[in-house]
Amino acid sequence: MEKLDRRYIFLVILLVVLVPLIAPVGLPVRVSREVQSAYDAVAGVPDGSKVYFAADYDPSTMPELHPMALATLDHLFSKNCKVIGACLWPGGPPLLEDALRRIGELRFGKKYGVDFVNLGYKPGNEVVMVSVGRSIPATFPADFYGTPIEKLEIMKGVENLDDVSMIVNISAGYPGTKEWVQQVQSRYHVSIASGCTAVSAPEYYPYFQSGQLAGLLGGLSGAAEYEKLVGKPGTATRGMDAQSLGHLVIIAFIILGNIFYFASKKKAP
Amino acid sequence: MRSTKSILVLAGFLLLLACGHVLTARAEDPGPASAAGASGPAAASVSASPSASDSSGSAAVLSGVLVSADSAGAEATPAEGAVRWFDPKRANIAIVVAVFFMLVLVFIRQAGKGASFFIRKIAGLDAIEEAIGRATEMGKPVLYVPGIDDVNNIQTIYSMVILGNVAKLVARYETPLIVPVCRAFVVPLAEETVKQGYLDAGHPEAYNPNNIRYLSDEQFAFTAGVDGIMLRERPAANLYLGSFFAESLVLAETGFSTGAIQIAGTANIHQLPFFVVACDYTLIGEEFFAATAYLSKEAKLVGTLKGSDWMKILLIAALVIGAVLETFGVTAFTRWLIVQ
Amino acid sequence: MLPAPLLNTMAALLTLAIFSFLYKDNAFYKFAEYLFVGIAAGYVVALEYHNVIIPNLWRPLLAGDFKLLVPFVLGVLLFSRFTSSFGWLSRWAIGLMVGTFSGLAIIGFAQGDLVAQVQANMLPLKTETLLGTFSNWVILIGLLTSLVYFFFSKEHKGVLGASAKLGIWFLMVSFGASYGFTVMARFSLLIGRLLFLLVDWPASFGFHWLH
Amino acid sequence: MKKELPLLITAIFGSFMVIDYFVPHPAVSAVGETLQQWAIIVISFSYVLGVANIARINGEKISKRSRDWPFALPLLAGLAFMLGVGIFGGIGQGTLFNDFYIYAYTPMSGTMFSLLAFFIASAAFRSFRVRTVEAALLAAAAIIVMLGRVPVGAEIWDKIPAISDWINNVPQMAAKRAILIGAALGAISTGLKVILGLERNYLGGE
Repeated sequence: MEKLDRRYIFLVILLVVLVPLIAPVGLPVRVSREVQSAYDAVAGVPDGSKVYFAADYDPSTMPELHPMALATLDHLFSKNCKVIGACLWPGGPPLLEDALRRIGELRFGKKYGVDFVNLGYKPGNEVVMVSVGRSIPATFPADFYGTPIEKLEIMKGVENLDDVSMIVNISAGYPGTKEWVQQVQSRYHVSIASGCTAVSAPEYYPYFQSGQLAGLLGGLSGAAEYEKLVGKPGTATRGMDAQSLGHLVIIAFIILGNIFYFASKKKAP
Repeated sequence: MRSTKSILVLAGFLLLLACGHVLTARAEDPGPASAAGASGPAAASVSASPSASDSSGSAAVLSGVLVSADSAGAEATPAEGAVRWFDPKRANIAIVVAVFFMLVLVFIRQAGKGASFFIRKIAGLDAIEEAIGRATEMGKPVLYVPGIDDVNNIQTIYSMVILGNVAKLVARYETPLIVPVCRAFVVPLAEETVKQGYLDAGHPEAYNPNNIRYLSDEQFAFTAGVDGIMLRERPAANLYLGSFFAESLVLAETGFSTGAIQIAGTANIHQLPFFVVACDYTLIGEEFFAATAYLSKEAKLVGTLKGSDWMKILLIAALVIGAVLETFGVTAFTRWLIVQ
Repeated sequence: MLPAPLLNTMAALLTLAIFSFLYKDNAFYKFAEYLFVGIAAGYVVALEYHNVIIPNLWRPLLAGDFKLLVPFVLGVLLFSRFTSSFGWLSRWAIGLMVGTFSGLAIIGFAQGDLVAQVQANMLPLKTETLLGTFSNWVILIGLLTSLVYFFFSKEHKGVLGASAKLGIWFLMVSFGASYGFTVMARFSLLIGRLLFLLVDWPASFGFHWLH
Repeated sequence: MKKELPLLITAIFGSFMVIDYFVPHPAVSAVGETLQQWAIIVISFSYVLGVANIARINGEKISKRSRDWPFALPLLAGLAFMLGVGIFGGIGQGTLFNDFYIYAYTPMSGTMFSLLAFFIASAAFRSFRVRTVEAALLAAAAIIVMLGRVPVGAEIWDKIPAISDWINNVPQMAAKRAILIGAALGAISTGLKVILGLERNYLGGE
């Protein structure tokens, strides 16, 4: 098996992903219970209320998580919710800014500082979470651009997480959903919906089952399901065919690899 | 040594109580900090107060201790409104944590006094010696990757404990040990650990500092570097013990393709599947932490292990009782445990 | 802002440089790799400057909040790690960070994982539906046997051995699920990059050939 | 001073974070808040330290002309460039800083990780061996979940998504919960030992 040049495998993978992107079939997306719950949780937030949007990801997981951010923001802005965004990953703020501007400003005509704000980044992971629960102005004295938050209309009357109606967390790993649940959900009783990478999704199922998470979007398929629910298919939906074919090929590789392995083992002795 | 530690901790707690008390006097005046609507100025006045306690010197601290002892006595009376010294809603967590703390401390104490505890066989660890033996027979080196995280991750520290034991074994067999490192600050730690292992085994001359190799801080550059070592130097035993991330599957696959015996261990659950399918032995989660106790026999590690085993027995009992009670519609116990 | 076609072409070339590693390790890949580390490092410091140092430290200091000199000095002391004779000074700041995280970890794990997860697992062993009853039994048995596997003070023999064996099977099913999810994640990232090369890059030149 | 003071600082900050949770007294919260603000500032310096370390190592690489040293030049240039335009030109949308973030940092970081799709495929073919019952269970669960999470699963057999959901929500959830509880015990006992000064390896050797 070692003799096989793995570049052939690489070539197969490239084709498997390329072809469905160029010539899509458009297989129907089915909504899972976890995603439906997340949608219902956001839908249940009072119209026009304030929501804390914790964008804890960076470019390394952007293809998976950015579509989730866009879809959930679309849902929030359609309910005229006011979005307070902040990041715990240093790589995050410009992505958050992109998502807020693209959906809030361009799609819904919302205004920065009035309908949404990007508080930027703070280091300290769990420390920042607990600290935000206590006092947002003390933790984020200024927004991403350095504007003192007293000057922002959206931040009027926002002292801590008691003043937001829910947390939407887009999570790439540590710090992310696990820490929000551990440090904030039980401490300050805020409802949290999580959109996370597929890698961490299995670890969060216990939190969803226990009710510590109001909903869970796992990976690109979770994003595609949410896009379907808000009725705005985007890049996640577009990637689903390639995703399907990719999974089939991996399964075929596992089976073939084992057939070759056991066949060669039988021959050897 | 033990007494200095206790004194230090005690002093810390007293200092905190003192700070707390000095602050109480101030915080009560302008009203509780949690008062809604008081944004900028209130926050500033509250956070300004500790500076007073910092600068007021030891006399104030001392008096603070005395007075706070009084107020601690008063905590039994039901506090009215905002000012309370204990949140009764969190009693469930306090009790669980306190019980666990006690178990851990009791067993650490016993282990420190020389009590020996049994640890079950962990196949992956017994296999380490076998793997080193095979590498020696084949005249090939042993590769030890201590994860890619920095020294602030406890897994990296524990990996160093295991590395010390591996170094001892390797020195005895006189086989080269290659340790690629991903973080600059881990390098001195790994060097000291391996040197000490060779010294303990009585072969300090066999230690080769060139085999502790700092490759890169960048995850994938490091991975490519380790791959290169595997393909060029063909180690016969690969040990991956520490905190691993996305590179796990690349390392395990390359090692598998070179035919080395592979033993992995990590508490990063999301990477375990790749180690399980491509390695001969995998230490799963807590097994990794047990490994350090197993190998080092250090009292605090062994005691901790025993303490958490007892805690698990209590939790299993609670789980069974809770499920049975729920089945018969008795929900009081479950409700008491709800985190508020 | 620089012209979009120029920026997109730069992004595309860097993307291709990294993909070239799949063929073999080469100078283009190495260049991109090193450049990436440099850009990421410069990015972080500039961001820390605007988002932390200025609003959380500098402005309050100017406003007279001098107790912030404590974390400032501790932070500066971290750099003593570069010297061998004063390296121990950095331990003060390390002590602060380790202490804070340890304390928060105790609380976080106790309330978020330990108590809440045990509590959530107290499910009735008989429900209205057969599937519900079966699932609850599986959840309870799965949790108990998996916990038994992580039991170190007794040899895994007899009943304990059998439970631990069942426990490892549950663990394997969970690792299988994780494997499946991880495959999904990795493909998503590749899809994202290819969509950029196929759609966004040509679009920056006004060339829309897909949809 | 070398060991005792750091241990005392650890003990104070650590125990305060614990006390803070159980004691609702406003005085305690005020101290807790201050300590947390301090921690945020110190941690931000630790990031700068990491970057300084990278600069130092690569600077040495160039001066010593070690292997691959010419590549350290774009690294240092990239670092200096981002730092310069970021600090002096601002970081918002439309700045040079943001342009290079979106069109250099983002594609490189994303592509780096997307290489894993190729490696995971090669690993599936060359090193996923079903040699034991355990591995067979792992493989079966992996295959069902892979099919169940994407639209093609339902096309093959309409029950697959439901089975995959059941696996995720029941057996896999139970095992992950056991791991969570175990890890929680580990983290809590480690935290306790750190605060009490029984675990002091993090301070490094003498």
